[in-house]
Amino acid sequence: MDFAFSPDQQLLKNSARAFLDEHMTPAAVRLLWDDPRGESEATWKEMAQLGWLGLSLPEAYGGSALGMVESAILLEEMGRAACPGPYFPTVLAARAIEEAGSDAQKKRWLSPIATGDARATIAFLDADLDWRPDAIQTRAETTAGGWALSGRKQFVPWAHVASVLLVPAKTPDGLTLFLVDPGAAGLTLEPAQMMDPATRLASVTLEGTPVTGAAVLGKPGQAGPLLKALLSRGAVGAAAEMLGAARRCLDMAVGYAKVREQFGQPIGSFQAIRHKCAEMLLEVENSHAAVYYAAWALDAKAEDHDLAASVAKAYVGDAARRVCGEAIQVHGGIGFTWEYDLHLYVKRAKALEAMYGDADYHRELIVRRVAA
Amino acid sequence: MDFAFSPDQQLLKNSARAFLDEHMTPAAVRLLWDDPRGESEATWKEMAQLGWLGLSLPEAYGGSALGMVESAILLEEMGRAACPGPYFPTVLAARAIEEAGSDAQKKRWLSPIATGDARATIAFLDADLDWRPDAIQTRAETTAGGWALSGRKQFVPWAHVASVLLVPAKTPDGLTLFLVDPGAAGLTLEPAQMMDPATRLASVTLEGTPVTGAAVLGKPGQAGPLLKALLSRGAVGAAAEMLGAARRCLDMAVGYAKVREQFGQPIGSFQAIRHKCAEMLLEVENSHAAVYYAAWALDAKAEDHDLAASVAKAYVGDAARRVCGEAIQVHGGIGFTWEYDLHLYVKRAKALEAMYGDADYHRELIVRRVAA
Amino acid sequence: MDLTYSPEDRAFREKTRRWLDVNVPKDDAKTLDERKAWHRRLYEAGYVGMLWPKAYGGWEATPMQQAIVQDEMARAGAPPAINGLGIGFIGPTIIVHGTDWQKQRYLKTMLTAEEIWCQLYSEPNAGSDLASLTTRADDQGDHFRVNGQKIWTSSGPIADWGLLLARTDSKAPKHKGISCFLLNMRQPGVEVRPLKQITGSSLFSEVFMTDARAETRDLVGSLNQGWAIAQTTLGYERGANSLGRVTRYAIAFSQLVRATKELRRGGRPLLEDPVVRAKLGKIYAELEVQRYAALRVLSSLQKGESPGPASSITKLSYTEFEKRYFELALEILGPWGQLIAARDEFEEVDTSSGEPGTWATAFLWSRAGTIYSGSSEIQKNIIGERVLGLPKEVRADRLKA
Amino acid sequence: MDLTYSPEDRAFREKTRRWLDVNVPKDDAKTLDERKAWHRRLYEAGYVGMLWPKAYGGWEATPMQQAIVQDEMARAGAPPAINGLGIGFIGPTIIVHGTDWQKQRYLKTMLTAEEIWCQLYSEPNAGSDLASLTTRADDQGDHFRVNGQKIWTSSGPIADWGLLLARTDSKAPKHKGISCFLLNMRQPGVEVRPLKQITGSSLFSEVFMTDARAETRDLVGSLNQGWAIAQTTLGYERGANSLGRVTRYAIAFSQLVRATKELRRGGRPLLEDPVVRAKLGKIYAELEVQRYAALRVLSSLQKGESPGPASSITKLSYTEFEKRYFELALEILGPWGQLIAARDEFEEVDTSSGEPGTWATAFLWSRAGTIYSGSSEIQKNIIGERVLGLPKEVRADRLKA
Repeated sequence: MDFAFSPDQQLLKNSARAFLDEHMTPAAVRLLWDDPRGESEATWKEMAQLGWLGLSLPEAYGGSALGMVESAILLEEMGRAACPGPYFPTVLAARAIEEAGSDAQKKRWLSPIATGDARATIAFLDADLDWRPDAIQTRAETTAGGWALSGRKQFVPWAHVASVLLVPAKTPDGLTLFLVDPGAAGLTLEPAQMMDPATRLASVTLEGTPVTGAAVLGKPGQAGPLLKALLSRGAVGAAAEMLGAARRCLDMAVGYAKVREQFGQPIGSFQAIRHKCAEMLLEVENSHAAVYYAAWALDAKAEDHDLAASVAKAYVGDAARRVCGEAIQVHGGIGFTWEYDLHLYVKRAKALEAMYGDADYHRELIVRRVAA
Repeated sequence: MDFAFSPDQQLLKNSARAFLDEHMTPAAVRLLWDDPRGESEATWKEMAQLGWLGLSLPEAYGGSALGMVESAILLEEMGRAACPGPYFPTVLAARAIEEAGSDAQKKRWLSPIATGDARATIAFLDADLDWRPDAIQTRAETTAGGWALSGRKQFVPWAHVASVLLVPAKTPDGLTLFLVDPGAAGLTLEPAQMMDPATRLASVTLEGTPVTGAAVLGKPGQAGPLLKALLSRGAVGAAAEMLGAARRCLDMAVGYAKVREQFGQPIGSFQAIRHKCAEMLLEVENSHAAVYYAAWALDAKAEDHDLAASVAKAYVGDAARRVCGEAIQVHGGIGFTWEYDLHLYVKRAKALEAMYGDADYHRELIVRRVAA
Repeated sequence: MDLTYSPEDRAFREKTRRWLDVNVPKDDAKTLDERKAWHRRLYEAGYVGMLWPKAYGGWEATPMQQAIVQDEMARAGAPPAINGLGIGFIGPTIIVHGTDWQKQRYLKTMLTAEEIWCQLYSEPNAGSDLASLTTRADDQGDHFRVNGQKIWTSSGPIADWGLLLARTDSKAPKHKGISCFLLNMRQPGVEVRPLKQITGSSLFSEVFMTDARAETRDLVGSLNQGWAIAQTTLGYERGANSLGRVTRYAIAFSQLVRATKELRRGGRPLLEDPVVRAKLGKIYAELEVQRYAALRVLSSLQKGESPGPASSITKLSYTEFEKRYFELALEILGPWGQLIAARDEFEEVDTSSGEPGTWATAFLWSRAGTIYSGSSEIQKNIIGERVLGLPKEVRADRLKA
Repeated sequence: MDLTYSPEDRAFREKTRRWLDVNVPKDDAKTLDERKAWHRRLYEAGYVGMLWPKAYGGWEATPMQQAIVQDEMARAGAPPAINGLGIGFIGPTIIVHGTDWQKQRYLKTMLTAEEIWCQLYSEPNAGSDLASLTTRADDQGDHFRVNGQKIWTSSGPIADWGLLLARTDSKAPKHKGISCFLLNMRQPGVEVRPLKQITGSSLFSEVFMTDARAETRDLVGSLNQGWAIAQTTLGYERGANSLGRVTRYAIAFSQLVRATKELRRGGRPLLEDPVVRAKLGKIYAELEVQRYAALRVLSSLQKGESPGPASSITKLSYTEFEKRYFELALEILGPWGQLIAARDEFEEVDTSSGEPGTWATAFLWSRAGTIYSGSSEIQKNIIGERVLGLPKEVRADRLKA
């Protein structure tokens, strides 16, 4: 048993930190906040070259076939940088294609994703606030040429830059996943402007949007279990990003508490501040344990992997909220200014709290598993 | 508008404080903890002489016809003393008799209660953990001589010393309240041993217990609204007692923090302790506002009196829990010893948290009222 | 105790409500001129300067009447008076500590918002430790030369005058070398730069003073007595806005309930989800307790009692509540609560400062309350020391002094 | 990272489980003799002194194996070994700092529980500030004369020996005049009085020493070096019980779930109430995180790394969790959770110390964890200073020193 990163994992972490420290400075993030597209094509291509986009894809498609632990390492660093962009939605969608796709579908999408030539996203949320795949109301009806999709998807991450949307819809066979061209007829994107400008979400309205029979990913009616598995993975990824953002907030708070003086002494020498920082560290360290246990459990197909994913999302969501909030308090007024960088990370963590099921959603999943 | 006590109310408070300081010292409370009966007959009689037992009863029955504010003042002081005894169950039951009873029933019970010759209690809780009158499953069936009661009541306060039990039961007409002699046939009391030895509760099993037709309090089928009103009153009374217990814990913590020295300075000069004490004071002061607003609202029959009762119980339950818990922490080891008196008040408050509906129960009532 | 409003107060409330019904501008007052005009209408109706002595143009109303006005204005969604800090805090300071000349010169135009006032207290390195401020005012005979930087100044860009704390004796112990001035903001030596907050708007400014001029006649109180002036006036008119604040919370709560009826999960409105209901119940219970506590403070103010350091409890209480409130609201609303620009299908909500916004801005703004006007940590220190009588902290600056 | 248990550890767990199946006493070991006999069986099976060097009678097992034993013992409901403080803490102190004579004399009988050990550290006026202790040990040539009072001593009434901290130089700065002794508890000058806790039981004692005798040969380390010894050995074997502790929490959780199936509200089991489910989910998520964190610490111990001051995070984490846990449990169970004596229809639960009790005792006991072995406040100080590197507090005793 070894909870520490392997040398390779540590190397990945270090190189991610170095890359993001250089390319995703707070100033760079702010530029993307103001950018209509919200992401940097150059950075995206560099990420592809670093192997990040193919990190967990099979080697046949230009990937490195690494696991969720490695993904979590990258995502933690991205959270730490509040890095905007469709990285996680894309790799999560790629996972779906890899799991369920035909050879043709894999060839069509996985290689371009690995090379940075395609972006993808999954439209999970359909009913207002219900992450359960069972709650999906979007319908697909058979047509002469294939299917016609109708419904409204909410808060779809980075749909506006996606080359392909993965849309689950109800069919007579049950829940089915479709690969949908964002430019298809009857499909409208409406961007939502969120508190975290690094979080680009859109609603996707489908009004009889036509897709061919080849657009079905996996077998019709079989999307439910796949979506659940993707949600677990999404939960762990979001937890990893929140962990990174929270640790950044903690680091900034501690750094500030060491140098900021009031009443003739550094504020970190006052118990009110030092004890707050100690509690924040506790939550961050526990969050680390939660994220990487869950990531490992997914890779190892451990019996408790879905449980661990829910534990990570529920715990880290609450923890990151407290850590980021207290970081503002430790900073005082300066932490409330737009100019100071703290809010980049605070807002990033807050946005992720609500994604891939919030803490309440995952607590209910936990109870279903352990108190049946 | 005046939120302060009137001179008479302040006098009542002072005299209650003085009486309890003298007669209900921690040592006296401990004696009652160890007493099988759990209350002092002498103190009971003195309370009667002080007019406490008839405080809110009509003058015709030897009472003073004062309101819930005055009751709350007494109950706060009793909570502050962790005073054991059937005071509140008795006056609550008396209220029921006053509200719904016939002249004969009032004569039979109210005067003896005011003089300290009778004790009474209400058996609210029936289904395991459900305070809603609708949940009551105990049944009353008509017999030749009147009614036969069957069911099991849980956690009935001070049933073992009561001269009369008020038992709600379902009849064909609906929920009906019965005056039951604790010595009646088919009635078994089983005392429950609670964490707070000042809290004496028992389960009451009724197996075809016979009562006469004259035992019905009010009209058959009309007990529901009365029980709801009594629960509101019970909630405010319990909140007042918790407030008293919490303030005692706060006072002890602050007193200790002033004199206990560690690292060469009083621990109250460390922010960890002083800030805790400040938070405790905040919760106690807000609890004061909640208790007396609700008590006043009951007296004034204000539109929001039930709402205010639920607000008081929900808020003060949470607040007292935090205040009492933190008082232990401020004291450190000494606060964890049996010999030190702090746990008298901690346990008293904890016991009341669960009575007359807990915070969750009252929060649900609040939402029913404000988000219909 | 008796929490019934008096017949006079009920009548006053009715009258105020009717006045607001008729007078509240249909479109939000947006330009400075519109806001000044609205302020002036409020003043003329007797709703500004309510506690000021009549001799200085005030109305000598009661704290309860003042609270009723704030409450009714919140209910009516009326824009606030424009010169809040001036009326609530700086004017009273001048009334208590100012010279006759200062009273003549400044009070009337402040009441009518002909001149807008700001407060020049905090500095980048003097926040919680305000007494360590370093802005200097050097005596030049007929005036003082002011150099330094202030921060967290409300109404900076529109202010004509500022109440300034500056160091006039750099050798004295830190609390004893500070003086209080009235500073003309419309002079070349004063530069105001808006400070953007994490909400995206700029309610505060930084103020840079470079050889700015404070006239000797604008010294408030005696030289080097500024700290005492700042201390005694803190807390003046606290409680005035307590009812209005709770009403704004309650309005937001209604909007929250409405949202939980519209948003659905598991095939039913959120409002039917017991976990959501538990959260709503928790918010509402706390909200009501804020109201009861506000009434308690008001009833004490009515009797002429001064809340003193206990006002720290009030401030700590509502600001910490507000944080929990909007955290829970965002928890309930999920991503809908994080929309920062309106969407047709989802209602907006004002921040507790009254600024129009969304749940997200209200949430972000809720983080400010526990920092400004003395952080929660400072309030707890005050409560510990001055209300509970706990021994003083061992602190570096006290050892040096 | 790889969180799979190694084949060796899995086999070891299997073997341990089988051994416990066969050997755990059917009736709880109640008398001291029964408890000593059980301890001895555990020792002989290799389950006591697991990390001790073989040279001193130990087993040189791995931290993981030790944790597995604790975990399996918790699962099996096995009574703990009796000499916990001796084996876990005092023995290792003697191994590191003791003389050869001390090792010969004390270690073997400690392992076999022929002699029971306690710790004599805290005093009524030296709790968090342990270094201010005033128990004196005066050098009498061949022995030291000990006078003073200790408190919070576990196993006091059954202890044969105690590890004592006493002041041997009253003129030196407070950390520098303390020495460490092995004190015979079975002598006329030592009186042990059980100290009843708010749970109603007495796990701790007060110890009064009146002209008690500590032999010179029983001085551990050098004279006046006791503080350093106490500091370096704190944290030794931390983490050993981490898995066992989580397992005990998990067993209590199963009992809680069972109770929510039996108790009913609104015509259905509590377990079907979404608000109850939200609380259960919160508890279980935190409980699992405690497990993950325990594995993390263990995997680091396996590699021979010392957790150092980070063990303060572990202690703070599980003790604060335990408080939240039992508060929520009592919230869920209502008055049923406050029964202090068993009722037929309602199951009992052990406290986290393993003592049999009810939910009420487990709740009360949960308040102890954030106080003993360095309160949460002390742990936060340590984390702030030694893990985060925050500047030292300004503190009265540091100013004097």
